[in-house]
Amino acid sequence: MSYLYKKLVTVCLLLSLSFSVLALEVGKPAPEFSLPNIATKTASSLSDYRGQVIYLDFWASWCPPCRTSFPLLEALYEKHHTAGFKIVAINMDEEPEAMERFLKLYPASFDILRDPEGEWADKYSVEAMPTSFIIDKKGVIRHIHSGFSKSDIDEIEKKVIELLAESL
Amino acid sequence: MQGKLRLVNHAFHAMGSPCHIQFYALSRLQAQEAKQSVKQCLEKLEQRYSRYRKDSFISVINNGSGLGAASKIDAEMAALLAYADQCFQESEGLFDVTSGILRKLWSLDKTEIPSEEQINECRQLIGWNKVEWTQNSVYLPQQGMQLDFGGIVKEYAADSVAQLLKSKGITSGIIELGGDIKVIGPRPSGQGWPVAIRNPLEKDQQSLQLTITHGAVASSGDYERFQEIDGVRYSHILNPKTGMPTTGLRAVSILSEHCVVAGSIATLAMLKGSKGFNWLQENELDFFCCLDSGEIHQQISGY
Amino acid sequence: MKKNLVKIISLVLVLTGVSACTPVKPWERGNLALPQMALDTDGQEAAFRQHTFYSKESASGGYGGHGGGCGCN
Amino acid sequence: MSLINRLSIAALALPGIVAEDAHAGRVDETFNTDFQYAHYEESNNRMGVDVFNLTAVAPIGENFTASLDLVRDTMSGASPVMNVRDDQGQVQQFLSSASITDERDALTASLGYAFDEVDISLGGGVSNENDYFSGHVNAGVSWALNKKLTTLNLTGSVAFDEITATGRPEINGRKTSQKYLLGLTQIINKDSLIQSNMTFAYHGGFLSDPYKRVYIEDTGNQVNDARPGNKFQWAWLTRYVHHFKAANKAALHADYRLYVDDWGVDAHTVELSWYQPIADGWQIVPRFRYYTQDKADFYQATFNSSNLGAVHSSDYRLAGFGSLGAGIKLTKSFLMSGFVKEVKLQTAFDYNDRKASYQIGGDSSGSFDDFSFYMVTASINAKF
Repeated sequence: MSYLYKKLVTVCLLLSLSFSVLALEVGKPAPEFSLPNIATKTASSLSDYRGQVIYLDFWASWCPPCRTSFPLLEALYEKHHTAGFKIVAINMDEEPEAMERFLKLYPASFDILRDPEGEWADKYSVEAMPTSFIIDKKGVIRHIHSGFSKSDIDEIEKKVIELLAESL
Repeated sequence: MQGKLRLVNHAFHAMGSPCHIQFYALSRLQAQEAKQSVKQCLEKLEQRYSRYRKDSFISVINNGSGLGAASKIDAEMAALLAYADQCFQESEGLFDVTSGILRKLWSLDKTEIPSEEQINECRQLIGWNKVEWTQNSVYLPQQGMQLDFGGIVKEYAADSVAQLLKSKGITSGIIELGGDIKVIGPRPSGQGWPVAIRNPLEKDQQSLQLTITHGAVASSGDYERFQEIDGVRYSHILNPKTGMPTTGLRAVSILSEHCVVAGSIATLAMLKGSKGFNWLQENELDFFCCLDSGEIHQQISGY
Repeated sequence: MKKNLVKIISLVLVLTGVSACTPVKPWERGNLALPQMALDTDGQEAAFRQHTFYSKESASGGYGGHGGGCGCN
Repeated sequence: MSLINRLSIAALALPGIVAEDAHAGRVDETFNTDFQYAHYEESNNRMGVDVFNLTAVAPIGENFTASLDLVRDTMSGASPVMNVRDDQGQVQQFLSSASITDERDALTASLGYAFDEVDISLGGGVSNENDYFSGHVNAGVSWALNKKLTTLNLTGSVAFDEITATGRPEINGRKTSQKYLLGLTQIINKDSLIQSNMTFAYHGGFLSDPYKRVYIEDTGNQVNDARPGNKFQWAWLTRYVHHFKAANKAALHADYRLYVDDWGVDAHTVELSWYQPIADGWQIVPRFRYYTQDKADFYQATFNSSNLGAVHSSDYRLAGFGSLGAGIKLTKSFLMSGFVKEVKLQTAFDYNDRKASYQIGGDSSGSFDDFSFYMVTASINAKF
């Protein structure tokens, strides 16, 4: 490829490299939100869960790692929810039907909220699908996790146990 | 419910330098087991790669140089040779694991600079491209040739220990083996570990304070091991092409994901001599360095 | 003349490709993740068709490469 | 690829080092298997081919993906050998005897590694027929940037072929081919994306067809097909995909490919497919294809000793012609949540009519080469 051509391609690549916005970091308080809960039909907000350890998950039915994560999260929830562990899964599907089809295949007893506009995904600067935040009893973000593969559940459980052991 | 997380501090001596590990253990048993496995891991690496031990794997290979029979090697040695080869290519021959024998001419007890003939005679036995190696054998064709994994093994040890502790369930900790640092994982609060890089001019004064939550720091340069011959200070990093100590950079510290990669880049930067500083900038590396003139420069973004 | 023509067209194309896009957020890729939107569904069938055309015609090449889809993991 | 990446890859072989989880990319965790039967049949019972194809793709650990592809072709029937001009001055195509049957087995394997934004893959394969052996190695890098909205693809492959033509012992031609692809996939908006690839192919060695001959009218002799010893091919393919929510989430795929080679062939290919989801997992895909190429410089239907030249061929694939094709594909997929996550059935039928008169700017003189063919495929895919 001639010199000119290579130069042009590299220029375009630099053009397209966008700068990642300052994402939320571990150690920062989790932004307050309030979104409709599909079970209670009323709004749930972050402060409702104060004093509990929360696994906040931004997900959508069309993302394959979410299919992997739901059964594992359901098991984790059943195991630790009596010790004050909550899972709040914020669904981002444009159409509720797609979410309902998914939940028929992957039933979940933990809370599912709806954010079709992605308003809160923006505030939590979600970079990949799915993205999850583990929030401690004082509402501070203690772990950020992007993507999901089977072996991640051990690391997540270890973190949850650790945070449950902390006093308020 | 397991016991509360306890911070464990463990200082010891290995690979010829002072070492120190800090990590959070869930129980006293886990802490004990971790310390034990670290000790075994470092002993095994020392037994295999220490040039000072006559019975080490590397000494056996070196003693067989020029005798006609290749030595059988295992996967780890093959991987080290492959890694050394990659470093040789990346440095156009400057990073050469067969150049260890130059140290004989510049050992600490020497009082004057080695002569031209001594250097040339020694350089006959240097040349990574002469080494005949495959996935399961290695042979040094000339009598007296020596392999020396200094600049690779200690850093590789730091990575191995971090990986070992992670497999034992330790997710928060940091390892320091003689200046080479590798983080196992951030502190339980999510904060990073404080790391200090010494200023080569004033030995005890720290000149760079960092907190890192992941990755590794490795340094090269004459913090301690240097030589003064009739008033001139000589680095102990030797250029295989000239047989002379490197000039231009006095010390370099590199931050990267793996300690072994950071270590070889640091050594490579020193070997680049006067061009080392620009080379560091060109490759957009995270570094802290001190020029011969004493000027300090740093370019640390990712951490 | 043909060589520079190609270069200009490809530059224009690369530029439009890069700048024309309104930034799509990771959670807005639902439609792009649909199987019918994938460039390489039914890979075996596509391979068989391309192999057949290639063995009956002079032209070949062009197909290949990742991209699109849900951008997960 | 940065210095650190290059050294890191070398370091990863060291047993004591495992790729740092947070930084290495993670592979799609589904285990994927495909089995397809396909049939190709030409008009006036010329050539027929049956193809069995098995493909498996499996994640290994968190960062590696291995894939294996096995193909068995069985070919039978006649194919054109030469053109003869009859006494009325009409050119007639002369076919080989119909008895030749040939079996081809091919195996391709590859291993991919996922970094955070970069995926690299290395692979290779062999293909064996009783008169033709081919081995190839390939490597590819895919770099996702701009928050995975833009993907840059770079692949390269080298193939070594060996031809020992039956009945032509004096020929044992070797051929090497190098192919490079530089491509860009860009997401335009929530409903559309574009991919544009350029491929460069360099071939050297025995490129002629040992079974084809040319007819010299004034002497009545026949000589072997003789093509240049090297060939450069350049192709530029652009694919546009657009989602139509209103049409029950249908998707239009529009492809255009420009092709040029240094044997004098320029070709254009247009392909349009409409992926129409119907209901509960059913999908129908009507598609249309148009192809046109002009003839190679050294192609003629028949020759005479004055214009024979050093290189000459009457191979119908180097002639000037066009091809119109249409097809329909039907798929049905079952989503499940157990060990098997999805099963998908697929079947398709394509009909193609190749005619000299369909060529843009052609003089449709080569109608003796005209023929048509159809393709049928049926496959089952399972994801675990």
